[in-house]
Amino acid sequence: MDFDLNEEQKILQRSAADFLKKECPKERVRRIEETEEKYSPDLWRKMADLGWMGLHLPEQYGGTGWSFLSMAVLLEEMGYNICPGPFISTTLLGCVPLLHAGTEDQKQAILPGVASGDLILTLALAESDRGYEPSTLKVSGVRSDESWVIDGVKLFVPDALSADHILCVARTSAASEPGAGLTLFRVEKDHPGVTVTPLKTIARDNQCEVAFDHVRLGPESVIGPVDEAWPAVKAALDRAAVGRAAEVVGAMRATLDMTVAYAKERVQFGRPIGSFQAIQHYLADMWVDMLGTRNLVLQAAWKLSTGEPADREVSMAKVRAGRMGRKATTVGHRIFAGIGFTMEHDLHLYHRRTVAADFAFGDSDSYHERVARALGL
Amino acid sequence: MDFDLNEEQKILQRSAADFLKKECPKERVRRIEETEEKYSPDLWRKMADLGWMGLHLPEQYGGTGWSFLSMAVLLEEMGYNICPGPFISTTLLGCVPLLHAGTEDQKQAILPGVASGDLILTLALAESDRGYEPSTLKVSGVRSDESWVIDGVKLFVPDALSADHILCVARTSAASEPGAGLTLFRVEKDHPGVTVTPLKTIARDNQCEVAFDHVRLGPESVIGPVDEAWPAVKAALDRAAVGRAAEVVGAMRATLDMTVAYAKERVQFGRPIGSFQAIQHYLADMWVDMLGTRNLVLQAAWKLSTGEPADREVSMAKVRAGRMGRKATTVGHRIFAGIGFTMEHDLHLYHRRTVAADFAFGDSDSYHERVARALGL
Amino acid sequence: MDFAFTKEELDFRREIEAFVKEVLPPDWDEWAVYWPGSYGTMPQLEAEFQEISRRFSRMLGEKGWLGIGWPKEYGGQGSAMKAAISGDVLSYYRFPAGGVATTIAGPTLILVGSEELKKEFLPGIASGEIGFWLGYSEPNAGSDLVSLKTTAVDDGDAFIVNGQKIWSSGAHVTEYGWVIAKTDMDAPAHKSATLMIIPNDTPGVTIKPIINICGNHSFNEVFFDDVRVPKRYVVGEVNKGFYNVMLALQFERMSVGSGGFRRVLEELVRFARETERDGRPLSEDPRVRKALAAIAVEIEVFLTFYWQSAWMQDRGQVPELEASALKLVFTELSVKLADTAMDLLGPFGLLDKGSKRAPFGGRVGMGYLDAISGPIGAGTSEIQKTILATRGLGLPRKK
Amino acid sequence: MDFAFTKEELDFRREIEAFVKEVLPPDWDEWAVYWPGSYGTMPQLEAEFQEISRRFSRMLGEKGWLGIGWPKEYGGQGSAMKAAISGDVLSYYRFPAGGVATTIAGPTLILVGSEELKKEFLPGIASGEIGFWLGYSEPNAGSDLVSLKTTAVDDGDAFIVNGQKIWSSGAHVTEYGWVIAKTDMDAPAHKSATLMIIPNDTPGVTIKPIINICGNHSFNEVFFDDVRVPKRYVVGEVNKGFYNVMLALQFERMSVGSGGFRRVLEELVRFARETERDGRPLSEDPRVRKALAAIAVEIEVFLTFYWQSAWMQDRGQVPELEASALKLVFTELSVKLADTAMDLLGPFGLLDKGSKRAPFGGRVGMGYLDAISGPIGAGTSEIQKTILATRGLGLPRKK
Repeated sequence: MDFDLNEEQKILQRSAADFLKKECPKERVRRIEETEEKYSPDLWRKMADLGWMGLHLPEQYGGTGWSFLSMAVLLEEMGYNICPGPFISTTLLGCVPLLHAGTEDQKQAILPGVASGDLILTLALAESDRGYEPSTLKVSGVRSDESWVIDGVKLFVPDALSADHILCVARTSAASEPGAGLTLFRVEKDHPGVTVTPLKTIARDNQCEVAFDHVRLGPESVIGPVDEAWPAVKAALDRAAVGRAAEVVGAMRATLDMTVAYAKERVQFGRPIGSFQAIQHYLADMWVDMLGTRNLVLQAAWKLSTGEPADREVSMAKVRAGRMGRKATTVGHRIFAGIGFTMEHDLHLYHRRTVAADFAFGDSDSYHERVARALGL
Repeated sequence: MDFDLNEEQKILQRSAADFLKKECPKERVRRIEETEEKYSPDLWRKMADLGWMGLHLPEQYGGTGWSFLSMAVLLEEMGYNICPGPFISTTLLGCVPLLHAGTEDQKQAILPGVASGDLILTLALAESDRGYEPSTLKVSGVRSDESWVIDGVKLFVPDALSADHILCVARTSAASEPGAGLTLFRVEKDHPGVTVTPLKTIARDNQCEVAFDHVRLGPESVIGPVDEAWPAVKAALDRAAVGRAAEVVGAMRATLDMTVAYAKERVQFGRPIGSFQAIQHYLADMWVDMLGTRNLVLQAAWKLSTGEPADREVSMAKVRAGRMGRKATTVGHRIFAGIGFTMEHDLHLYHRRTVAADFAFGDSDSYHERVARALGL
Repeated sequence: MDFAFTKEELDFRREIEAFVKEVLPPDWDEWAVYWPGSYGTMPQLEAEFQEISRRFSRMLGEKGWLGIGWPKEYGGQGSAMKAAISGDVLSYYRFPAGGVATTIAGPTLILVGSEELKKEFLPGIASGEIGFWLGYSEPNAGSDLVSLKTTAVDDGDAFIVNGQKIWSSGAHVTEYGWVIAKTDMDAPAHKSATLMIIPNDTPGVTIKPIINICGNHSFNEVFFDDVRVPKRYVVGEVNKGFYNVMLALQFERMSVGSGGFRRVLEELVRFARETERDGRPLSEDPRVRKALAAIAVEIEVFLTFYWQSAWMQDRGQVPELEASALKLVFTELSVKLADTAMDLLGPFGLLDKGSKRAPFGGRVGMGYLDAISGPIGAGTSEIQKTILATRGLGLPRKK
Repeated sequence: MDFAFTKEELDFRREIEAFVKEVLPPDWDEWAVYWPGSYGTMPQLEAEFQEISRRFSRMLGEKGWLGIGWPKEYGGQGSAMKAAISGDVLSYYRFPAGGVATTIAGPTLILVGSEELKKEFLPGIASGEIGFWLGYSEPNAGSDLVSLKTTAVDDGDAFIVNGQKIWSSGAHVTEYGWVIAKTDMDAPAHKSATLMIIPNDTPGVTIKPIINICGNHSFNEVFFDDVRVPKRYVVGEVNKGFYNVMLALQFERMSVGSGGFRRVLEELVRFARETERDGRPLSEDPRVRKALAAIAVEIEVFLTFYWQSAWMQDRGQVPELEASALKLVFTELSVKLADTAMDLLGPFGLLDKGSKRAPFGGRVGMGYLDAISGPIGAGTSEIQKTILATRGLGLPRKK
């Protein structure tokens, strides 16, 4: 066993922390939140120049070829600094299905553009049911001669406003067994019949409704085998879930750092509030919660990187980050009290995002259910 | 609204507290725990002399005719003092179905004996399924000429070892609708074919397996209408559940009293542990938990006394007492620490009983489910 | 023991309910911002609802319901139970009315105010014409009134007030501050402060908005720069400010919107019945049923405390500890309810006011943010627990 | 980063697992008392299991596994990871072995013991021949070592010890006390105590049983009446007892039975699959699935801490805070697991050892009682949190 990052990862971690501290201060986060797309082309470009977009892409597509674990390390720092933008949407939800199931032509057409920072991707998966299990998906893809026609509405599609391409999972035949009957299509955002409507969230991220109204696509739009898209989609979903969990770990660390500093300096009843046992115990719990969640997230990222089945590890990491992230920022608010309840304070920026993370790519009940299945229940 | 007990109830409360303090000290509780029946005929006789057995029985059966609310007041004091014995089994599980559904002859044959302290009753209801819903009951009653034959095994029958009569709920026909098809029989404990086997519990109460092997009963054994026993059984179950919840409130009060006293006197790190914020907050929570549970229990007892439908109130009181009783004694142990973990200390006597109460007459999930139904879910 | 309303109480309940249904706009639910047990989303404090909430206040005043809990000699009915019923109904319908004037200033003035002050302020409070805001907290001392920095220096027939207050809810939409300031610079902390009324339009009073994390302007900072306050505006005795604030705190902690909890629960039950997941209603999922049952039990507990407190007050008991317990329970319940609601709605719960597809107009997402404010406002949960432990259970104070 | 065992570690794991399966009686599970993360039900401390547990200890000693974490110069393999693997496997099978001698006395002697003490005690510890008990706590001072009352007065070549210890696990089944006593009556508390070894058979030592709430005799009171302890039995320096105990406390807090948690979880999963309620297996109830999943996640968290601590030790890091965190997490997990197990089994969980129909031989009911001991023993959860907050996060100590 080895609980240490390797040298490359440590360098990545330090350089990401330095870069984000400088380029992504909270004032910038707030400005980006005010844009409709919740993203800054300038920051995106700089991140691309650092090689982040292609970090886990093979070198032949302009990437660096590092493991998913390295992505998790990077995402933890992004979460610490609330780095906004379509990073998970593009590099994980968008690229992973292509890497898993795309043809060489499709990869060459898209991945270098991602690596260079020129293309933004996302994945349209969940629907009004809010589930991320195949059985809940009803948007239809119907074959019509050589082409396909997509109809239906996707919800909670992240970053669809800024995306160039949307991957859409559609039901192309009735499920013969769980996960079967689904096909993955690539659609350009401005394709006729595609309507993107932003949903306004308390997390101030860019979640969208994407409506497909008789959207006609050619056969080249199909990514991977017809009716058998689920393995590639699940690979993306798992990585996005763990990536988001890594961001939560960063948010927990940031909350802990902010709150500990405040507890040392804020005086009430004649002494620093950090000397009160209630506050001490809140913070000790927050620390231990964060360390444990971090371990589970790194374990899941490592397991995904090995290529072995990682359902158990992924589900555990996702569900724990979801619950503990919410707990950490909620407790953080108890310690900051009034000042933390103001818009000008930074804590709520984390609070908003931790609750959103709990529901990202499926809620806690659904990941607990996956854990239960992994236990043999 | 009136949140106060009436004068009769206050006198009952005080006299019960005085009596139990004197007659039921913890040494006696421990001695009674060592008997197989977990009961003291001497103490039982004294309680009967005070009129407790007939407290809620009509005067024509030798009772006092007070409300069920008065029973709850008494049971809270019994819980405070851990008064052992078949009180709930006899007065609620045994008497209530008779009161609701028995013939005048049946009432005259049994109830005066209960009021005088001469007869001990219990109800055999749950089976290996552990459920208290009608659908889980399979012990059969088959009509054979004029008589009935009972077969099957009942579990968690309280106080069957000391009982003179066992009321047994048997399935006499398939359920046409929920609750239908059940008939209530009165069986003498030494009736041929009845085998009582005590189950040893950590609560040190007398739970039994009662096996019915081709037990033949005459028509006079049937209490209430054939196939339609459920309303009378449910009336008993509800009162027993609330009665047990009232005992839990007493246990919570006792735990709070013991623990507060100890926190004031026990010195660690140079000061009374009750001056530590962690301990103060544990105890403040325990107090508020107890007061809220007490309100729900009294509300349920009051509602049952009015004769109006009380499903919502009963379920809420039972489930909250179940969970909060466990929490109180668990936290109490944190405060007593080592000394509370010894057999000679009294706290574990309460800890054992609060967890047992959570499962008595159905577990928390089943009472939450009843609350859900009452909410219209 | 009787957990049912009397006929008179039931009649009053129906009367106030009928009134509310009559006067509220039919689409009020779609734009009412309010999360029960929290301090950041009270419609009556929002500038955009001022016209309607002032009008409603006056209507309540005309009915005689604003001071219904006051003694009869001051025009009330002397019934804390009726006041509680009114609070329950108004909160259920998210009625934009109520505040410091009726729940704190009025009752405190009746107990310790001079005759002159009573004459000047009680009629306006009872009729819904005037509003108050609280000037207790200061930037470096939330619940720690001992560290008070705002001073009021004796200047003959007036005090000259200098300093700063914070978290003053509604200072921008009401007329009078209910302010504590230090009047004796040498005395021990508990004998050095005085409670006084400061009209907003006094020269030297500056009110600056604080936007809370729900995006609402409910709180303010208030600055005092040589503000001259006539001595007749002192509430109770000079240098007895702490005792008077403690008295007023009890009223504050008792003023709880109970009905809002019942209302949200009903809405969640409806949502669970009407929303399908994986082909069947959420209401059939045992996890959902258990979660809603659990929160219903806690709401029920809170309601018993709520009615019990009113009943105690009507018996002439001083609900000091009950006020702490009630404040603790209802604000913690606010958080639990927000968590339960958010878990039930899932990603839909994240949708904000004004978003397409937001259930309940985005109230749950807003409530999740607002629920933060309950346990930290008006004396934190931790402070309430310490009060209960030391004053209630007699545990020793820290040395 | 690598969360997998190396081939060498895997081989070792298989070897020790094979050994355990070979030597344990086939029906061991039916009578093994043990709840993970608790202190009241360790079979090796029960008099009735002494013969088998001593025999097993010697077998582990012969294999060289008792001191496997020790440096090579003391006959170990210098691998905390292998020691952790061994602990995990032994705990999984509820193997009746292990204790203060190998987890605390051995490692501490290696670090601060005199050569003479090492020679006298390490071989016996490594071979499983001798056992130790802890003499830290005193009746009026649980974790508060500053209030130590037991004295050790200098008498030339020996100390004369008088006083009383409590909660001494296994004093009745081991040979030596590992005792702290006050040696300087005038010095400040932290510089006044000395750690020493006291053989049970020294005149003046009296051991009295304490029966815990599980009904087991695991703890003892130990009385010292003019007990003469040769100075060569002092561990580390005189008057440095506090530092040496703190050092030893880390080892104590690291000595955790991890495998027992995995084992109970597997048993609960099996129970849920095999038990029907209302016509279908418990394992199909979403509430049951969620509860078992939730506890599985917490067990996984704990396991990462467990392996991480061993990994840190092998890198030469001193896991002071990690020891506190680990102790906190595994004892709180013990309580959560007991609650989950009890809820799953329902009234069957209440059935005691020896009762008809008791699942798992009554282990869950016993575990529910025993789980009380984890968070209150060996430094309460509250104390661990205070250590983490002050020493770990640098929060100010109470004035």
